Amino acid sequence: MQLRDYILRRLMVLPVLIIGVSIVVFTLTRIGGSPVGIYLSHEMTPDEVAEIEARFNLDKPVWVQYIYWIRGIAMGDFGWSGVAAAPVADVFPLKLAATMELAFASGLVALFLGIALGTYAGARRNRLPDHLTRIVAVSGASLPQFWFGILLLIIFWAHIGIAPIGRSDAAIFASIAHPTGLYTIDAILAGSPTALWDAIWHLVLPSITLGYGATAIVARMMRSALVEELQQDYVDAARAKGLAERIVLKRHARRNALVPTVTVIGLTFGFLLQGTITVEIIYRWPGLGRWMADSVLRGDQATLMTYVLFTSVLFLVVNLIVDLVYANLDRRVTLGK
Amino acid sequence: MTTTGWRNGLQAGIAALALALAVPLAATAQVNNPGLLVHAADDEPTTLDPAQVEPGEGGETVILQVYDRLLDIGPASPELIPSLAVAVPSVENGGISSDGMTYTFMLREGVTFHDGTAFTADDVKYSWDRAMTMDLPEGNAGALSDVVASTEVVDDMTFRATLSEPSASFLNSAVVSMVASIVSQDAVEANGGVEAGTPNPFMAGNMVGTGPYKFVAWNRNENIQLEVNDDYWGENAKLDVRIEIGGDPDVRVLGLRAGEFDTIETDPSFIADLEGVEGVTVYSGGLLLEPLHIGFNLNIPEGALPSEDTIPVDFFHDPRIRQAFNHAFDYEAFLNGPLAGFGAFNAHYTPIGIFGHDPNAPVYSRQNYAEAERLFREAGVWDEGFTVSVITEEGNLFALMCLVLKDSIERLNPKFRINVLAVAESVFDDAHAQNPLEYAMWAKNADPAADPNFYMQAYQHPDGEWGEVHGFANGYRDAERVASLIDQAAVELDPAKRAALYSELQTMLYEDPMWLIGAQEGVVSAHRDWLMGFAMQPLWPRPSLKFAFFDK
Amino acid sequence: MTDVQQTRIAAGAMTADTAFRVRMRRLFGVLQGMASNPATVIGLVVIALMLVMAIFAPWILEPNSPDPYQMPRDWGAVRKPPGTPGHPLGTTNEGGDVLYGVIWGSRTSLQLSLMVVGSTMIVGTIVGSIAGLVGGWVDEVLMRLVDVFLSIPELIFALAIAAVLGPSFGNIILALAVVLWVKYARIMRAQVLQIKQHDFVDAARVIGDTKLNIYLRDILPNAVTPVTVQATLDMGNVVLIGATLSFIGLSEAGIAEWGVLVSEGQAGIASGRWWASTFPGLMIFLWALAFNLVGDGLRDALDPRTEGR
Amino acid sequence: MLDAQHGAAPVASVRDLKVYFQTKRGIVHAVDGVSFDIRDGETLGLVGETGCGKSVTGRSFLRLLPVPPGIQAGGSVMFNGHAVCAACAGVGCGACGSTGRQAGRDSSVDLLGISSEDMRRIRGDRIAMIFQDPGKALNPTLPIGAQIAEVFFQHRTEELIALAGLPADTAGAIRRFASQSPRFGDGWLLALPGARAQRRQVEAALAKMVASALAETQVPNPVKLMARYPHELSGGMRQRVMIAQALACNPDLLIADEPTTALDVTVEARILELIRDLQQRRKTSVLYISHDLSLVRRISDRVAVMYAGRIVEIGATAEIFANPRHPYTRGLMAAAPSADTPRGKLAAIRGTVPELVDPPSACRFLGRCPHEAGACRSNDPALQVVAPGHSVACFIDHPAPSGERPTYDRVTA
Repeated sequence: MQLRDYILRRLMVLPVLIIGVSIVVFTLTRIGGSPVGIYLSHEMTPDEVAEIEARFNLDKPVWVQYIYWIRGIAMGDFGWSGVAAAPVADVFPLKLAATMELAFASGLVALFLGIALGTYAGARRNRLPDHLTRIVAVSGASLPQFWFGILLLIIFWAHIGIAPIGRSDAAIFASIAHPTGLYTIDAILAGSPTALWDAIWHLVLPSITLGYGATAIVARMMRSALVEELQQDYVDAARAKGLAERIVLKRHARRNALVPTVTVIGLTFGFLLQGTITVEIIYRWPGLGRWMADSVLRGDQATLMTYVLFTSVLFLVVNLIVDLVYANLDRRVTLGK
Repeated sequence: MTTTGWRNGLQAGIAALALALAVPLAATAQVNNPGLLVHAADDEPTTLDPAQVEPGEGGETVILQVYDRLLDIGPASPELIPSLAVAVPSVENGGISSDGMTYTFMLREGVTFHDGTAFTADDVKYSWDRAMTMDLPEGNAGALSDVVASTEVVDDMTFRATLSEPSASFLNSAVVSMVASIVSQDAVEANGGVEAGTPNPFMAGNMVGTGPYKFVAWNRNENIQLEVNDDYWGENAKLDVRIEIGGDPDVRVLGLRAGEFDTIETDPSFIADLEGVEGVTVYSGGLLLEPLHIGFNLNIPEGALPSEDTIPVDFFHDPRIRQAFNHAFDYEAFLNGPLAGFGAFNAHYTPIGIFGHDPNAPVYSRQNYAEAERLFREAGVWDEGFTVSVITEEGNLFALMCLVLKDSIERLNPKFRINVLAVAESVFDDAHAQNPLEYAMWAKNADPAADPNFYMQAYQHPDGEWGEVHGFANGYRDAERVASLIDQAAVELDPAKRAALYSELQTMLYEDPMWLIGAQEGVVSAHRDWLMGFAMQPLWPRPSLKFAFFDK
Repeated sequence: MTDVQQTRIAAGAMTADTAFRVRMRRLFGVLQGMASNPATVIGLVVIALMLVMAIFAPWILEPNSPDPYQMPRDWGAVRKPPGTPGHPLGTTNEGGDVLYGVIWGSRTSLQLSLMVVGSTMIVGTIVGSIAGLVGGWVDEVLMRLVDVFLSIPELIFALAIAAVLGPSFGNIILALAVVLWVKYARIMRAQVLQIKQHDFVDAARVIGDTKLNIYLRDILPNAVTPVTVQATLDMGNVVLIGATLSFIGLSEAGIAEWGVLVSEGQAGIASGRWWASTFPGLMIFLWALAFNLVGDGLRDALDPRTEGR
Repeated sequence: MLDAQHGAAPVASVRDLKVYFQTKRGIVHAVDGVSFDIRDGETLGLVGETGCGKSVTGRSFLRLLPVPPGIQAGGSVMFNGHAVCAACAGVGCGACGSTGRQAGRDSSVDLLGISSEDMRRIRGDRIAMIFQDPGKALNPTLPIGAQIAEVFFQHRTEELIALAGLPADTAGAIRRFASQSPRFGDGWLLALPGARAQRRQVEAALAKMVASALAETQVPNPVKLMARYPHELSGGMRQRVMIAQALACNPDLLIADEPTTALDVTVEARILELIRDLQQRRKTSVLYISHDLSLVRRISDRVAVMYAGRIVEIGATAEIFANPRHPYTRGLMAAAPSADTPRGKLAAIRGTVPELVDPPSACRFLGRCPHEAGACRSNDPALQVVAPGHSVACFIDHPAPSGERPTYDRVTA
């Protein structure tokens, strides 16, 4: 019953937060001056400038503009992207698919690798593997991603020449249909090993760059959760039953350590989402992040607003799901309250 | 102990490290991507619609390949050549009426659009009228509407335009411009038609033309794909094209070195990275007709300047201060540093390569601190100093020019401070479009033109485009004289006399500069050796390439 | 009645005194704990070196005139490799001395992190304290505001703010400050609420202490530890995010800041000019690493659970 | 030292056990030379204040000490395991005289010296342990049944297979399933139709065994209980589950580490009764660790009093309570909790247990002892017999090397 109250409360707060974020985003872009700078040039007469402003409803009071914006969003109109030269809503799904493919690939790798690494280290607390993992974890959180990415690019793309950039080989890309926009999935659906290999091959370096930091986060969390679990009485109790250390670790400690590690998924998701910006710039990955960076530099406010709002909502929803899953998973949470 | 001691030690060690790490990249021998030209572009287009595209914007490159215009400019010379019109109109062939008011174009037979519809005079009229009717502020419709009074279909294969006043540059500036591209009437009418003042979303992202290339796809932020138009009326293109969009400059350089790209857009500062690379040809020759300039604002609204600025609003009214800035700038540093030597000094508005440029006129081409100091002292700002902001777009040559200015001025006198505001393109465009302008200085490049009168009108005439915005009338030592010289030259038909007038103007404006011109940038480009038929024409939209000529 | 009160007063006075002693003993334990962790010690040493570099920068390398935070540009010596006389770490595309950027960049980074961490800590502490102490609708409103701020991923938020304000180092500081204060508000509020429950605070209240007094003497000192951990981690984090914003292009041109240098130097990496971004990038890495190590060590040392059983 | 009335070999003999811990402050001598026997079938109570080393002593039987920072400094724990009666599998039958044990097949091992694999086989099977807080000692994320099942998987694979009606030579994935040692891919193998049926059989057999183990502890509806999670149960129920789990394999020795401390007083009595009852039925020896003297008095045959890593007094319960010799024991008794004093507090003994970092060669009770003399400062008293079956480590009952003897009358500040 308490759990249901908790879920209800969280679900009720969600729209409040989303509206709050939308107001922050809107205010922000209005502070930044004209959202139509990208269309203006000095040859224009004031009348022409006014004409363009009227085209985007900028002649109306600010709160009316906000209503227009929200109403547009409700109807699926996110404005016109000057950078992509298309309605934001048209381009967004394609970019989103690209970014999600990258983020998921990195996230999956990070999750598995991080859990493995964290378990390995946590089970060998204060011994060499633990110290090494700690170094990986701390350095992962301190390494400037853009710098790491560039170094990898230089070595594997420019010097050795084995890694590609971009998201796919254009010819292979054209050879199959793209119903989902996730190239790996598309390749599997099309039954083309060549395309699948191409998609995966293009994913490798960006995923490593993006995944390294995420692995560090997960590994660190997993390690400390495991260390904590290993200090619990039930672990000793399991040992006292005569269970092999392997089973104590896997079936008892690791399993329970995964529960608090679930909470880190939300954090990791935010990290990956942010990381796509620089990684996509470096690897010419045609996703949301690169589009956002372009939009920022060229003042494409419709894209910027959509991006910030969308990532925030996504971030909120993912965190909500994670929290609910956690509350459900960890029976000790409900027990404690 | 001095700092040099440990520095030397560090140097020795690091020099060895530098040698070890600076291993040359492996060169690729075989031809990559046969049958496909991969061009790495700088900017993503904002639109592919000729009626909406802004001059100098990335979309023009694509429009150049996919659409044809009535006339064209060949790769070899600036002479006009026939395109969709079978002949260049002239008074001799009857294409231009004797009063210079009507131009008649005989059109090419048997041309079809990429959608299979036939090309007729209706399409020409439709295309021109469309641009002028839509009259999008961001587009270049003015190039047509400023001179064209009416258009008319004489018969299926004859099109006539009547001008509002005679214009010697109509063919050169209007007919070959991208806004005058011929679009398919059927395609436009089927997709939204023409609405005044409103962009056409279909045309912004699709293209139906008659050119040597057909538009295939535009994957935003990724690439634009074109394929050879096998039914082209002229010589077919040989390679399909993929335009890679939006990589960082160094990624483009890397890609070219790795052989993934065949041609890249670059600026002179990256040429040094490509010289001597096996398999890469660096093309350089001639100068862009877009002087890199920094403007002085003589019309600053009271209280509009950034808060750090300490100058009075009439700061630049004093010609000595403008002169002093011109004397203080380190031209050689700018040319040899950011421009890597590609370019020329030409500190006034008759660019080298344009009629009327007087090579003997005085130019600012060397930093002269003594003269600058004398002028600053005379103007009475030396002892007190000043802070002034200069606004520019971030991440390009303009910003570097501002940095050179900053260093030049601040080293002359530590009491002088220049704040470089390198802002996003749109922010700059926004600021730049204001009248009056709310910054004391800004940096960009000039719009190119073929005739000196354009530059003089736009950039020097007290009543011209910038003369008005910047309030030149407030500052010229003799504004009337400048105006009358420019007006005289505009109508002077005798080339010798006209040249003399421009020469006099150059000398005069040297003493009374309204701009600080860092340099006239050289034309540079780089491509793989395996690319055959490489040609550049600075009069084509940047990067001044027509892919149809290339093979590999 | 008076009896009970007096006992309570005595108990209150005693617990407050003991609390102080416990704190001091804990502080000592924390220092000891940190000193016994080699990673933390390495972090401390690196931080010390960075601080020395930042503080003594004007004596190590002659400041550029007139603005020492601008790279000294020698337009005649652009893109010189490391080992060039006068430029031991080479020069940038603009002829800036990389060594100068590395050394003065530590000063810039120090300014950035101190200003951001300092301001966010103060604002966050005040907001969090008010929310925790006043409670009621004030708490509700402030915390919803905090929630909204926390809903936007911090780099994306900072990027949006910096983009709107325009590219400059000052705006990066401002953007980071706007984004990061909420963390402290949240920590502080939680601390206030938690400590408010403690016996000694009750005791102090019974003996008639003013709220402010209780806050200053009992609540604030107790909240110092988690705030310190967060601040230490942020000292590194802030430089990392700042550099990322610079990399994306939100810095102003030409200043001696590591992120700016990496982003500018990046342009030459393809052509073998690795030095202009490698050294500053390494500095960002070391800076963030050092503060992360110390922050981690601090957290471990403060966490009673990590004490051996 | 052996009690005549039992005569049998002790089930476990601890000799000079030393367990040290490495800490930031130095090496803590948590257990510092402890020797005692646990006789077959008896309940030995081990009492002392928190931190005196009684839990560590108890855990040493199972080697459940964290390796770093724990240091097994020395001594031995000899364990005389019984062979299970082949006829009744330990249930008790005519062949073994209801002992469930096969006579003459006892084997003696040093628990501190055997391989970890051997240790593992003893844990849960021959020696089991009940923990202080059943809420913490049960895995919160596994159902009760699954947790008890693990004991059978570990130690009763053969019986499990037999009970499931499978041939004894069953091998492969099913055997691995029945011994909880799955290999990669077993999940798929067990999903095959044939294997799935066998697996069901094993599961059914397992459920039966678990249910009967639970039934032993008098829980209502054991089958239903198996599917529940620990947090769904009351503290008393949880402890019953712990006991069922510990006694599932009918161990020779049960280490009960304060099994009732976390429980309500009413529940405590019932749990004590249960342990007592089961112990007597199964002839299990019990090491009952507690800080609660009155409780130990109720349940133990003999009592060992621990202080600061040492046993200071040991003897039959009646004897100790009738005639406590060591000042610490006396202190404990004086402070013995009555109904209205909070449990776990020994308020009457002034001072606290000393830090055990590098202890000096002196009586550990020095400073808290009301009778201390000069000899206590320079000599460390050893455990010596003062009466049959009653040993004390104090100079009051046996003179120090100097001959000095403190007396009970003397009280120093």
